[in-house]
Amino acid sequence: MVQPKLRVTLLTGRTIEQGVGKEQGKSSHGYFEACSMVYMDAEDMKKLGVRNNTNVLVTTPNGSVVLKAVKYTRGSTPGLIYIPYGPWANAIVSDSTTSIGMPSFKGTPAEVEAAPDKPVLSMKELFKSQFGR
Amino acid sequence: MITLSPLKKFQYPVMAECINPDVFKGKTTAEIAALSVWEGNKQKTLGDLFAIEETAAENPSIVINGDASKVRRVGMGMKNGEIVVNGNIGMHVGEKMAGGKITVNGDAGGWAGSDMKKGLIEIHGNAGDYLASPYRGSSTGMRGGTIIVHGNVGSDSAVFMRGGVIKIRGNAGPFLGFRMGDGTVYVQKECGTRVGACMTGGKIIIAGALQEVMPTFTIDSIKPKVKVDETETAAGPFYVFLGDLAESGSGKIFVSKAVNPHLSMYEKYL
Amino acid sequence: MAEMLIKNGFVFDPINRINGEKMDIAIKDGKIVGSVNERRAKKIDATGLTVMPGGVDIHTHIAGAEVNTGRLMRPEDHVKDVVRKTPLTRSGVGYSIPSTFVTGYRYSKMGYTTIMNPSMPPLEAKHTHEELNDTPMLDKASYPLLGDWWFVLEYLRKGDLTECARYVAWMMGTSKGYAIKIVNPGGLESWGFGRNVHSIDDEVPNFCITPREIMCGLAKVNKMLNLPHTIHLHTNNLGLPGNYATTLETMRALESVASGDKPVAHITHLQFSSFAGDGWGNMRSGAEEISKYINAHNHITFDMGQVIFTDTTTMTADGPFEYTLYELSGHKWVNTDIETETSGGIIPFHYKRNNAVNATQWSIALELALLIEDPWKMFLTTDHPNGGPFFAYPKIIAWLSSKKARMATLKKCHKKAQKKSLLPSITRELTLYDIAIVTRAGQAKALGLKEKGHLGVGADADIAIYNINPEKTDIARKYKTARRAFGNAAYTLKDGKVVVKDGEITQHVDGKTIWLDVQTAEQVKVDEEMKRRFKEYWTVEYDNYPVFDHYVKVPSPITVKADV
Amino acid sequence: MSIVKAVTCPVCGSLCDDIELTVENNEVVKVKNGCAMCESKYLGYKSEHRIRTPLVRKDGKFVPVSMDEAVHKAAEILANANYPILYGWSSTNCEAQRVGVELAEEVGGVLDNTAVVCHGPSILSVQEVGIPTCTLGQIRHRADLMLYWGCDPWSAHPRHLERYTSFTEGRFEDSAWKAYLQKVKAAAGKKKLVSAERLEFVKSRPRPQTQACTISGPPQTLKKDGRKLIVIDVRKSMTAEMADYFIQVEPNKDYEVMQAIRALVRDHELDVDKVGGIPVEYLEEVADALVNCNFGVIFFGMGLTQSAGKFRNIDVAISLIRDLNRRTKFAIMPMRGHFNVAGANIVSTWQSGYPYGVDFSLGYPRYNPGETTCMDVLLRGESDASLVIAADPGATFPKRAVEHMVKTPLIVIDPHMNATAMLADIVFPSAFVGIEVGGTAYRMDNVPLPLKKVVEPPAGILPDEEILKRILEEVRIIKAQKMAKQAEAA
Repeated sequence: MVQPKLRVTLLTGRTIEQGVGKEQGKSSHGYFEACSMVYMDAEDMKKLGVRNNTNVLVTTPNGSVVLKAVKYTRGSTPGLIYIPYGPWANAIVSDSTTSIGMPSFKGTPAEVEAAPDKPVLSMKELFKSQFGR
Repeated sequence: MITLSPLKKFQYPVMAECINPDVFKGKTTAEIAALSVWEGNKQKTLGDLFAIEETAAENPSIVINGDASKVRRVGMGMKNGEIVVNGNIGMHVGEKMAGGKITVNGDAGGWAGSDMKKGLIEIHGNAGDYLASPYRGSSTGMRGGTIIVHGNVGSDSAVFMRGGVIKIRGNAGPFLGFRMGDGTVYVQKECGTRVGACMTGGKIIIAGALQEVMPTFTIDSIKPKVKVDETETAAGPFYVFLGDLAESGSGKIFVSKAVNPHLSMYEKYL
Repeated sequence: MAEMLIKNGFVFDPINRINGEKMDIAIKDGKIVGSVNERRAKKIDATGLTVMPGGVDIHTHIAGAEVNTGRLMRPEDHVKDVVRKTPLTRSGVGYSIPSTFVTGYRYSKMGYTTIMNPSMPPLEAKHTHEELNDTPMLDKASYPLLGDWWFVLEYLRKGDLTECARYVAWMMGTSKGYAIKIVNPGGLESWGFGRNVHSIDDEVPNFCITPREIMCGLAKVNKMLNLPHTIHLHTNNLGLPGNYATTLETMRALESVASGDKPVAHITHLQFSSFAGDGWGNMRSGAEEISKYINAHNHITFDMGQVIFTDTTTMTADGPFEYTLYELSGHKWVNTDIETETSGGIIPFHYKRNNAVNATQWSIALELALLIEDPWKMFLTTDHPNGGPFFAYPKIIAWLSSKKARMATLKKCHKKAQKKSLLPSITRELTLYDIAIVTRAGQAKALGLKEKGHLGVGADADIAIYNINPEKTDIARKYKTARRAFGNAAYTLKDGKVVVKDGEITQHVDGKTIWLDVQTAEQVKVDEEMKRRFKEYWTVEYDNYPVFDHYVKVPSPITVKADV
Repeated sequence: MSIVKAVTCPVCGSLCDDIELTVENNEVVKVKNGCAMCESKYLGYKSEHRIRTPLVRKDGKFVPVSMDEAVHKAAEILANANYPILYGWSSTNCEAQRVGVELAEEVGGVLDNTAVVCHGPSILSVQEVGIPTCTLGQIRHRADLMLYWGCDPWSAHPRHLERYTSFTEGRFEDSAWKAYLQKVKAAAGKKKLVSAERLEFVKSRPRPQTQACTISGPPQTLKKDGRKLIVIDVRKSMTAEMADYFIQVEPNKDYEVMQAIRALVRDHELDVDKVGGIPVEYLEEVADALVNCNFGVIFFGMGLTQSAGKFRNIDVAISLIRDLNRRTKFAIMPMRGHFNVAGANIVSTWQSGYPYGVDFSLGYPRYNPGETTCMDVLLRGESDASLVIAADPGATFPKRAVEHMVKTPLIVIDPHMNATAMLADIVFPSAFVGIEVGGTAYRMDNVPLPLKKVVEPPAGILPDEEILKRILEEVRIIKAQKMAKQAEAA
């Protein structure tokens, strides 16, 4: 069976939970919970057959990462996914700076598919896989 | 003719504004080898980094053979002579150029021809971002001369352009001709978004596809063809847009009618 | 201890009426003394050289929020003038808004040792002082902007001068300031809603007070507090054609505060306030009218605000004026209004010889400086960087002291400006003695800095030695020699230490920061009511507002006993 | 037990300075007036994630070492580097930042701060068009129109509205709080009505949502006196829920929308019906609202600087404000993130002339973002050593940039074992700025505020400034020794 994939626009940014988590410490559980997730539109989740709080695989030309999908409850944002700032988002954001030093953290194309059986990596595991440290 | 060949693959930026026909002129190879360059934060001589050979041929004045993609400021401010780069060249090639010719048989880094006044730069590969655009904070870009790029160019090219001609045989990135005041840019293939944003004068000709025209441009007419420079005319028909209205500007963007049927909706305003 | 002897120089020390006499200057522990042990003392041979007190600049924007925003917005200005690190000195950038270290080095190379930073919003005073700490080679002080401060407007409106004086005294200590700075009085508060005042009798919206009342009120407060300097005034309508009439009215209004021959106000960068005509098309010089008035009265001092033909950066607390420049030029424009206190604006500006208005401005400043007879009323400035960068001072010295020099420049100016200029009819040429007055002695006297601007016993050993032999060089004819000499001091001494030799820095020293500790009989009451009011007026807590002592690296407070 | 008042909070660029801390046994036990992030910082600073001693990576594992050893190792790396980067600086005080510039100059490195991934693009635009702005109090006293564009203060600057903008009392403008309550009430009433209707007509189709102006629905305006709050964003944020007027713009279309508003403010007509998914009539309404206020302000955030167009989005926003000042009074302000990123820009500017991305490799400061910014240097693989302080690029930089940073020697100075520290070769523990060490920080409107030391740092743990000074001193010693050796050899 071919996995249904959804083409979306990826935004990364601040959430209050991420803000609180980063002040607790980057290795805190609060930070992990706050950053290893992705906000999705309810309709989009339905299209993929993804339930709230289950895992998805997000892929961009820069890489892919497994995240917990969470339903965005404030208004509809079809075709938009939102990942809080953090190493998980950075695994896939576009690093094109258009020669001003700023990568493209917002508004890059991405694909989402359901990944209920794939685990969300901890920061340590993620770094080990990326940098060998 | 002086031939320079990098002695190694550079990791750190190499600042070599001395690679300039005006500087080399009248110097022996030994004197040229002693010219100062910077590799990262270490001051070196040209001879430390390049093998230098002299041949009797007059033209071109300087040839660089090999990968010079980390070598910056080559031909900066040059007035006479010719530089040929057989390979890639780093940022700021031909910056503040006031005459002569630079040929790059490879790709060029960002800010090629920045603040250019006169002369010719021909790049046979791709050019980076900020082609012919000025230094940060300055509002005077390219004032004269010609730049020809056979490949693609990056974003923010021809910013604050005040004169001269740029011909791009490939695609152009976004914000081409931003705050342009005068001069001509000719894009033969696809052109990125926000072309001509905040332009107040000059013309941009797009023979390829354009996703959309900025909402602050208004359609003026349809023209069968448009002159690029003394030697070249682009065949249309072209939609002619005027703008940028946000600057109450009178710049012109010519967009190929045939390649861009989605712009036909503008015809109702004609 | 450290003794030094400067031997055999031609000394110009106008405060002590020394005019080019060949004499020795003795130094001990950073001060000028009557004599030192000849054998022990380190000697500087100043034979054939000109010796003056270290230069004093009464008005130069070199530090603080606004200057720094100017730096931030002009990379294209820095890139043409970079300064390399040396084993002795820090790196940086120069041109119109040099980085802090470079500012110190360049002033020092010109023989300057004391500068006044004239525009400090009290809310951002910490920033000013942090930058001054990083401005080496110089003693420095700052003027807090008080002319549109709500406390001042409210107490003056009530007519409560005493309470107003107490708050001004409190503010001097709190912001670590030196003099009352007034910029376009009333205009800055009006600018909070995008408006301005257009005469000294226009009412300030919401505050029911006029610029006249603000200026005269603060001039009186200044006297009540016995502050060493007068009010430091940037007039209303600055930079607009026809404003010389406002300036005359302003000076007349201040007659009411004057008594005796003591100045009660310093009008800064007077050039910008001396335009005649009623539009840019027929803008012309008002220098004749202004100088006639100042020659007949003694309650005003002023500085030139000379224009230099170059690309520079204008910056002033006068937000509405900078807006006008933006409208005229369309350049990049910064505006920064400061809650409860003041405003500010920045625009890059290129003064051009072939622009009739700019060339007229250039002429006006020189006309004022030359037509006003008493050099003790007139000081050399460019209002750095507004009229041009301070390192152009040697050029101005040449224009003032040589008719040949100024005519050479005038000849290259716009024809219209040439025709209207008064300069061809002026023959006066300032002597070295006059130059010493307008670049140090007069400035120190106007500032009330008793240990600066002269070489008498007890003065700070801040000394400049220039490569000019007054017996051999007539600076009126050899103006290029003078220009070179004043640009590259043969020696600069700061507190008795040689910090510059032959135009090169020999030693990096920190200067002192000077401010006023004004002692009033009764002080401002800091109670819950004051703190509440504070919270209402500002968005920072009372406890976090003052410039604490640790913000000043080398403190040098001056205690002033007030009459209130 | 003691209570410390008027403490400046070292979390975000709002720099609230009215925090009240209760300190017991050299420990903060209670926080008053702070937001959730503020509380998290003041109560969490002592957590188990704290680094206790200098660490050096040996055979892939961290080994505790003495301060002297760590300083010597770090200095050796920096003194010998050909093109090091010195990055971070935004969560420390100006005093440390000053030493940082000197260190970068001494080692001929690239000095960069977190503005590069934050409001660096805004600075680039300021350098092209300037910026009409003001301090936050000016807004509190005078502004009757606030527009938050591409930012969500509720999440990133939680007390911004209550301290500086909509919900404050100013001299000339009242708080919009009461009006907001009325609006909430009205909305609640409407909700009740809707649900009542729903109960009645269970089988009828649900009504289209009319709460916000989305791309498909008309904008909702509520009549009220006093201050107005407009939010423009790509998604409905918490702040948007409080707004009088919310406009949802298609991602990456902010530039077109703003440029269109500019043209409308200049009374031009547009040839299109919609811009960025928003009907032109709505934009005309926005233009009217902007022109007709007495004092308006636009706050903007990463929604503009990080999406397509980046600094050009700021260029157009500032240009709009320039245009609007010809019609009324208008200001614009970036919502600065880190509590002292503004300070990092300010200190770097007064010492070097440039706010970030300063390359000292040629012996003088050189600035060209895209060329001299550490992000680009890393992505091009040019650097050969890194010092990271008071920031966490390991958690904030794209993977490929971190990859190169990890390939070359990496020195980290931070109180916490953050993501970058986990990847480092040498780690210095430092005292918490604004808790265990004082100093100065600059608010988002460039107002300087003093930070307070409220408790002692753990034994042996030094402030950033002190650590940097030691490294700088050691670098000078190593360089002098090298020079002496070279002279000897010659």
